[in-house]
Amino acid sequence: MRYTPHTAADQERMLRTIGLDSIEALYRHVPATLCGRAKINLPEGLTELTVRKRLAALASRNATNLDWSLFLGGGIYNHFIPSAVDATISRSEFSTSYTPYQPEVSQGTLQALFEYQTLICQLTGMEVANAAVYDGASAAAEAALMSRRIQPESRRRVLMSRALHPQYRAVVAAYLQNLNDMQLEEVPFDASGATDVEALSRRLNDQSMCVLVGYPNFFGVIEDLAAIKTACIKAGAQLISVTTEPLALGLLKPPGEFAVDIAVGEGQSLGVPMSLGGPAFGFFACQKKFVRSMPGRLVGETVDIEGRRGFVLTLATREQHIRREKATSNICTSQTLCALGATVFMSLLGKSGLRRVAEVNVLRAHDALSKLRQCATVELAFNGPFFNEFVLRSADVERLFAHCAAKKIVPGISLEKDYPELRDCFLVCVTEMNEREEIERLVDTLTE
Amino acid sequence: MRYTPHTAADQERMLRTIGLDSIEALYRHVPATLCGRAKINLPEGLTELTVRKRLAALASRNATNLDWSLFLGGGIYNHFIPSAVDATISRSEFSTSYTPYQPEVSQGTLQALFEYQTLICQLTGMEVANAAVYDGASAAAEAALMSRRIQPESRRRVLMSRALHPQYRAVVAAYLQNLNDMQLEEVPFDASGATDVEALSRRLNDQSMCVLVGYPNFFGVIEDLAAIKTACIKAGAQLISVTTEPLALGLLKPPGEFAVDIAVGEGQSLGVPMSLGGPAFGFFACQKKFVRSMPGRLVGETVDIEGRRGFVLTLATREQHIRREKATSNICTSQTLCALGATVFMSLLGKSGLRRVAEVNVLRAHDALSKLRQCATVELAFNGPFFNEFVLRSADVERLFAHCAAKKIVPGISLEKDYPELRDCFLVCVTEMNEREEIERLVDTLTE
Amino acid sequence: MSIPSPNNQRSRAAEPKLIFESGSVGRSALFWPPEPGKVEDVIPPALLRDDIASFPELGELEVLRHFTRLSQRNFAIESQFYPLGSCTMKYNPKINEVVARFPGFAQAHPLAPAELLQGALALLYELEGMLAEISGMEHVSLQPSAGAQGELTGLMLIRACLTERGDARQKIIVPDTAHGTNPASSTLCGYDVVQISSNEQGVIDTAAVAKAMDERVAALMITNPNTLGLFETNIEAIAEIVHAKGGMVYLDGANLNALMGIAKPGHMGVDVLHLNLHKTFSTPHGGGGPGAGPIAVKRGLADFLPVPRIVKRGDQFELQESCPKSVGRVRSFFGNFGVLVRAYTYIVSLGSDGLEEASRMALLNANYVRKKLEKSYHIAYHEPCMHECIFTDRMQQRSGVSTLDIAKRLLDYGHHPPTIYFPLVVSGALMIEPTETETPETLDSFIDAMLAIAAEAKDDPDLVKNAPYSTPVRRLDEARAARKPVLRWEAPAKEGKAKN
Amino acid sequence: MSIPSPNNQRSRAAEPKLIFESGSVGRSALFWPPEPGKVEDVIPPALLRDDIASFPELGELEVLRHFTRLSQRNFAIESQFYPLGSCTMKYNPKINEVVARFPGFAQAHPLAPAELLQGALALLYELEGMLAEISGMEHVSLQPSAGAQGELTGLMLIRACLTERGDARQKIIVPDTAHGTNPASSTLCGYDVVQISSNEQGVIDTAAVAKAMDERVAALMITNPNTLGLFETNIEAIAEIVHAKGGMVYLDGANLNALMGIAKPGHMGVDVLHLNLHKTFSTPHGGGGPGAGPIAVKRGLADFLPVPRIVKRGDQFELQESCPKSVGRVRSFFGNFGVLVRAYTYIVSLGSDGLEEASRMALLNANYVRKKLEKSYHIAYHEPCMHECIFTDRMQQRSGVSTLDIAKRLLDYGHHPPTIYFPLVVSGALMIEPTETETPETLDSFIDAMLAIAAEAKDDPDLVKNAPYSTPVRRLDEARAARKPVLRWEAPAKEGKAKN
Ligand SMILES: Cc1ncc(COP(=O)(O)O)c(C=O)c1O
Ligand SMILES: Cc1ncc(COP(=O)(O)O)c(C=O)c1O
Repeated sequence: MRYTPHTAADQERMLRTIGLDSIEALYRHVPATLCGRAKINLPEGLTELTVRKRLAALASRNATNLDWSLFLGGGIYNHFIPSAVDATISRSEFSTSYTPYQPEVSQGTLQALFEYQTLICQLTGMEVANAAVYDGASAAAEAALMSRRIQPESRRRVLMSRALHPQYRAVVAAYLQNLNDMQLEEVPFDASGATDVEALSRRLNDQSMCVLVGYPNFFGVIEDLAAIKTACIKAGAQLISVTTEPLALGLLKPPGEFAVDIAVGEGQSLGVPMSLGGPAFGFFACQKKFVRSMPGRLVGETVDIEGRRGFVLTLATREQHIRREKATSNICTSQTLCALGATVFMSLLGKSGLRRVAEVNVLRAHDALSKLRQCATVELAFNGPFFNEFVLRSADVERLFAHCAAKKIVPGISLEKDYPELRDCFLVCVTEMNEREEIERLVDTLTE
Repeated sequence: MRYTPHTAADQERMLRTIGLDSIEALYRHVPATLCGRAKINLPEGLTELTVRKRLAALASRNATNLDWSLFLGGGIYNHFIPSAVDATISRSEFSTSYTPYQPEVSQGTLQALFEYQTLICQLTGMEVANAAVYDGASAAAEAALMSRRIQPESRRRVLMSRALHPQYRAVVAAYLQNLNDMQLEEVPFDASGATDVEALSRRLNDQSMCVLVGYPNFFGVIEDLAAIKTACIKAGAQLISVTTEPLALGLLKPPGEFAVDIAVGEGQSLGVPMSLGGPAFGFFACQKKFVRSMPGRLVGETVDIEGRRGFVLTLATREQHIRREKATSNICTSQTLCALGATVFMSLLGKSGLRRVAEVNVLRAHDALSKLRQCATVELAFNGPFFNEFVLRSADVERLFAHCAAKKIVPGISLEKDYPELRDCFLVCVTEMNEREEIERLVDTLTE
Repeated sequence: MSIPSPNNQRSRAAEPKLIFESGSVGRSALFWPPEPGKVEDVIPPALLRDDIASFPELGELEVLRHFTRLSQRNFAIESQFYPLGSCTMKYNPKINEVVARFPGFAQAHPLAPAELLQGALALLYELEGMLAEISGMEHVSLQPSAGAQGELTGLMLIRACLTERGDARQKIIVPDTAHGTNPASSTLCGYDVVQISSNEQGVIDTAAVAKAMDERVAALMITNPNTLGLFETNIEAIAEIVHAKGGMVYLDGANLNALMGIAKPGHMGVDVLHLNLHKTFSTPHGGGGPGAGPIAVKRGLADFLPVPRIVKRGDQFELQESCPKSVGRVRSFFGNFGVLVRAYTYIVSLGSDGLEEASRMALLNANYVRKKLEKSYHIAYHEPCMHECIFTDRMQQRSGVSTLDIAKRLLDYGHHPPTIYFPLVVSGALMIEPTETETPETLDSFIDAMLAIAAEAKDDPDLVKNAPYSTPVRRLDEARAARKPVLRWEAPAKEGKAKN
Repeated sequence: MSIPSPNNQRSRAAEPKLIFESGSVGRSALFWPPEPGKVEDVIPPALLRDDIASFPELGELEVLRHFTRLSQRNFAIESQFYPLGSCTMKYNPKINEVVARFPGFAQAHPLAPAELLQGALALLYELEGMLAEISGMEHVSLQPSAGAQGELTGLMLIRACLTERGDARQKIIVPDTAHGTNPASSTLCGYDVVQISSNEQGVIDTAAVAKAMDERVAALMITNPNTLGLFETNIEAIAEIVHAKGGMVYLDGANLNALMGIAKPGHMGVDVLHLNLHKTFSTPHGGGGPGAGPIAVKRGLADFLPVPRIVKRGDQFELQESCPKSVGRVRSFFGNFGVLVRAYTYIVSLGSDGLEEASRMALLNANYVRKKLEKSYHIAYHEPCMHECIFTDRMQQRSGVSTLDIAKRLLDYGHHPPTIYFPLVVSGALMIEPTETETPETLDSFIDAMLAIAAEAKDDPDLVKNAPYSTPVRRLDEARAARKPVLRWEAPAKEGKAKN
């Protein structure tokens, strides 16, 4: 393909205007040592038809829920997305515009982001939310860094629950390892699959900066945020809740009700395709008093010179393009279009719809569990309350997975890699997309 | 699903305003004999998710070029459609607007149709074109009816080439059978697969109203319009060219160059998905002097009260909503969105691109033929020049088709049903979408 | 600070060009390497054309930007309230668009062997059944491309059936309230039109029909609810009169959106009807199509339906081509299949309960608007309305403001106007069909606009008479367009592609 | 005829509401029958929340219409010329959008076994190779979500590598022309920023680097071409200086669109770089993302790349998780896969020849605009520019017209303004990057607008200072927004969902 419209005549005319006699002359000042060997060694261009076929062939080599039964969650969830979502975000006015630097011609994006910020506040029960960050994991890291900006220098110990998503823990560790003053500690989980609040309280002290826990956590278990917050308050540490499955907040008490300081998470469940885990977006909310320490973009309401309501990017003095090395974060391009999709998604489901879908998840997952508990081959690993994921233990996970694969079923995510102590366990996810027949098939396969 | 937004409270509020106490009261005046038994006996509504799965299951039971090699043409052609076409016609401003009765807020559709009319004129070499009709077949019938409005009452005999698409002939017959004064006659084809001009000349006389021939015709053969027009002129009959494969006009002399009176055809090849043969559109062009006898909508250029260029529906006095029983046609809703798609398609390919694709069709089809002629099992039925379709003869078409089917190949369209005299023949179509490997596979299969 | 002159303040953005006025010689958005071989070697050069003079030459972004900008000059359901009477501009669900694009549908070839089209044939077969059930008829043909072609097909069936009985007859009775396609289709089918008048209540009374009905009348075409939005309360008696004289009753079913679950045409004595799937069944209107106008008949007429018929043998679907009595074909292949897929999707989505709810809410919305406007606009008929209501400009005419002016001023308020000056029996008609998919809040904002315009018409009539002001173009000179029609772009000079 | 007052003539269409200001209690676009069972039976009721106060309650059409109307209040590439400097707002091909939506991509789960993801892994593996070839580097990680995260990741690699050598060092040298993310990323990576100035020619000279470079400097971050659109001609010598002192060279590759086929960063002595796929490789910017900021490194740094690495064993692709020296992860899963699919599609579509052509035409367009405007706007630097050119408002300031005013007035001419007031070293910068996908005709219409504005600035400065006039809203009060921030909608009264 070629997306350059220039004909030979166009090029001549333009060169004549410029006063040069060749395209090469345009980069005459680039050292010959570089120009000389700049040729790109890749195949020639293809027709759109060939490209389409080639990509279709690649796509066909990935298994999807269309031909497999996948009980996979672990931070990315297969949820129903109304067609109206993609119809909206495919509108080129949204998809092919830049970050709204010129508000007079970006009110579409700006108002949608203002609505997004409000929806996230409502969903999390928090006071303010930014216009999204990259993903849930980097949101967790940014939250820890934000706590660092708020807490005194005497507090630089970060406590992270081992029941928090392993990849999120890795990202927090990666972000913090660059800062010499930071220390990172892990808090174990107990037999219920929840963070061990006893152990947490013991580790908390006057050097503690913040505590990060999943809500629900990686095992699908609903953490006791009230107890955790109490422990944090005692020690003067901030509490950061991390939600990988925000649909749960359609039903569970929101982090805000437990007065967490910062509530972050992954937004994929809210109307964004799984797409191998990206792009989606990280949501980031906190208490109002911390707003100027927040990372990322914020959209605010204002008026134009004729008094009409309008929206603008605001509090930009926190950001890299103004504050440079003193910025609260380096983030620039974020995940706006995905956040827009979530805004449409939440608007479509609305108050009753979001709750309904959350309920279906809870009921199907628990129904599946009760059926699975009949199977001799597996048993429930944790007894904590859960949303749409739970951990099963089995004598021979590998054999069991192989047996399922033969039936085009992936029963869950093996925990061996991330939790050696749970070598014999796997994480099962059941959403509204898993039809009852599918669940029966899983049960039958496991009982065989 | 439910697309009615009314809550119970909404309904109450509205009923109160109206002054009624129930929805049923809104149709109290409908006879009880009708209301009583009006209940619809169909299943209850489904979720969007279930609907999607159910339709996906139906769709998967149709063979497409994705999994089969189909050498099918016969009026509907598998051509490459740039993604930009669907991206454009999916814009709700185009797809969810009505016929442009309010020009001030329909300039998008109106200007696009004005461009469409111009493109059809350029493609066919004619002076005027309307804003499209239903399809190629009804366009042919409308053309005959238009000739009836132009020709004196002494001329009511319509001559139709037997090499014209059988379904088109059926439609013309169906439209004309209602008019007592019309007579319909068929003109045979010769050994070249073209209309027998001799026979045509013999049948032409002072009662002849018009002659309809395919260009290219159903056998893919390029008719000698010059000779046919000469014969028509001698007898004072009008010539109507009917094109089922308009892509051919990217390369062949346009009907206008032969001074045909009316040039019609099927537009599907110009960027409209095959979609089991509809919706696409019929194009309809003629000489300027006949414009007031034309059927269908016409968009014209004008200015607004500030002198800005604008476009409106015009010459509406030909149409049913003004002239009622005296209208030139009964057509109202037409195929605008498909014509818009064709406008985008022609704009994208443009002068050189349209010719290029037409060339690829010609060259691949002829290359395929030369390879197929090596096969002992088949021979070429006609020797006339052709575009991208040709007719093959074979001792046992049924066996041959069955053999191909086993290899997921459909080698063409059997002519037995429509042409008993060609019982042993089938029509092969090769377009730019049929890769060379596909053609080899066909040849191999036929040689086995 | 000097006040900038309003004229300078106007948008300076260029007026849209025609596609032919943009581009550059040799440009194309198509990228396709040349094929080996020379066309001249396989096709006689004499048959080949020269390049198409001043055909477009643009790049992909250029083309997309052109049409994207054009689209922004349209009103449409998804951006505006669009209460066009008799057009049923309801929401066109997005899922329908997704489904119609499934490759198994969009890339199906109509001449593939039936064994390879079982999914499509099953869908068509089921849809025929659903439409029969909804309309209370017995057999359905999905072939007609739109309502008007459905009318023609239905009348052809009547003609064929009567012919078989020995006399095709000469006349069709058409009420004065009928849509223009009704008389036009009658003529096209070789019949003379006998127009009868609706009574003061806006409906047809039996007397009028009895008077017009005789043995030379093939059929009565009736629309129910009629184009005044009124239910033809005498329809059963009328049908008896027509049948008694050996005629048939054709129902124009374009207004079925008022009847689902409320009354079935099949029970009204109707012999043939057509349905507009692009109205009642939510398929997008596309700025003027494509639509679909299936016809439904009583058993006696089944043999005359167009070919091919889809028949089910066991669990296989086949095409029956040879039906000796059939009227033949009115178009190629299976009709507007892509539209039929959308209608099928809509029907299974809503189900019987959803369809019935749709009609009920359509009535509720229409009656709500009617009630709220009845003091400010003259109501044409006081009978209870069904899915649409009709006002006139009689009150506004006092200050010289016409229906056209009201319609144009509505554009400034951001609403699409109702259908105007139709039906013809109502002078200055404003025909409002809100449809069931609009919220009461939207109706209220439309109502507020109508009330504001009524006030403007009194206080500042010229303001209304010169509207619209805020549209991409203002009132257009339609007379000029018709006087010396410019129906296509012409290159200014020889091969003069405008190079800006 | 009385002239209607201009105020009445204005559009009367309602200003858009917030989604929370529409709707009706109990409304929802979701249709999903209740599931058997009670949540309270399986989850302790104490854990459950109440209904979300004033969460939206709307129907499907209502929601769609809301966002469709909002979209119509945006400028975007497909409707306007959008020459934002440093943003490479080129055409985003439609085929990329189609491909990224193939179920095999859009519905792939990242934690499915690798055997079930071979298509996705193959694509990622191939894309790594293509980006290495295009940039002249050796190994690539596709994980970073955007350019800034690429910077952080690259600096983390440098830190890890230096640490292994025994000393992570303390400082990063950053030119004054650098994008704000460069210093911000340095701080985030635990480094102090040493800013050096570009010279009168707008580039970094060796002296400046030599002066700032010492054993405490971990790396120099350099952008080439830099944000002035100028090629850093001394880059090879600069790299030598940095390397000599044991430092590394980080290249901000956001401007790669100027270099394809012209110069490879890998040959400039660069150790690490990031690329912005949402710039050079045509993925849509989405109003602020998603993007993708892959990093590319020389062999010596490969061991430090983020996990997982994709490795090919025979014809199978596997994930290598345990890389002891790796910096770990900067985000979850595989990065913005959907964006990577689009970039892959773009690269195979254009091929080497197409990519090289793209850069050449990007240079041509920028130099053309520069030439045409150089008499009417002050040029910041006279050196030949690459893919973008920079003007200032110096000439217009004479009549008190600023860069901001010029930008706002451009909106009335229907063009998106260039990037303004960046880079900071140029006062009143107007940074114009046309990109290669724009036609010369489009450039001409932009140029004409700029010239007209230059004239207006002289003749009627207030006209320009009060622009824009034709936009949905006019100049907005940004100070007020920052003074007392309103960052979310609040229900007026208790659970007061506005019912209009
Ligand atoms: C009452 C009535 N009958 C018939 C028609 C004609 O239907 P179509 O436009 O689909 O041909 C219409 C459409 O406007 C109509 O409103
Ligand atoms: C030169 C330069 N560097 C870095 C960045 C940051 O890239 P991103 O916005 O993808 O984080 C940008 C984007 O604006 C840029 O222009």
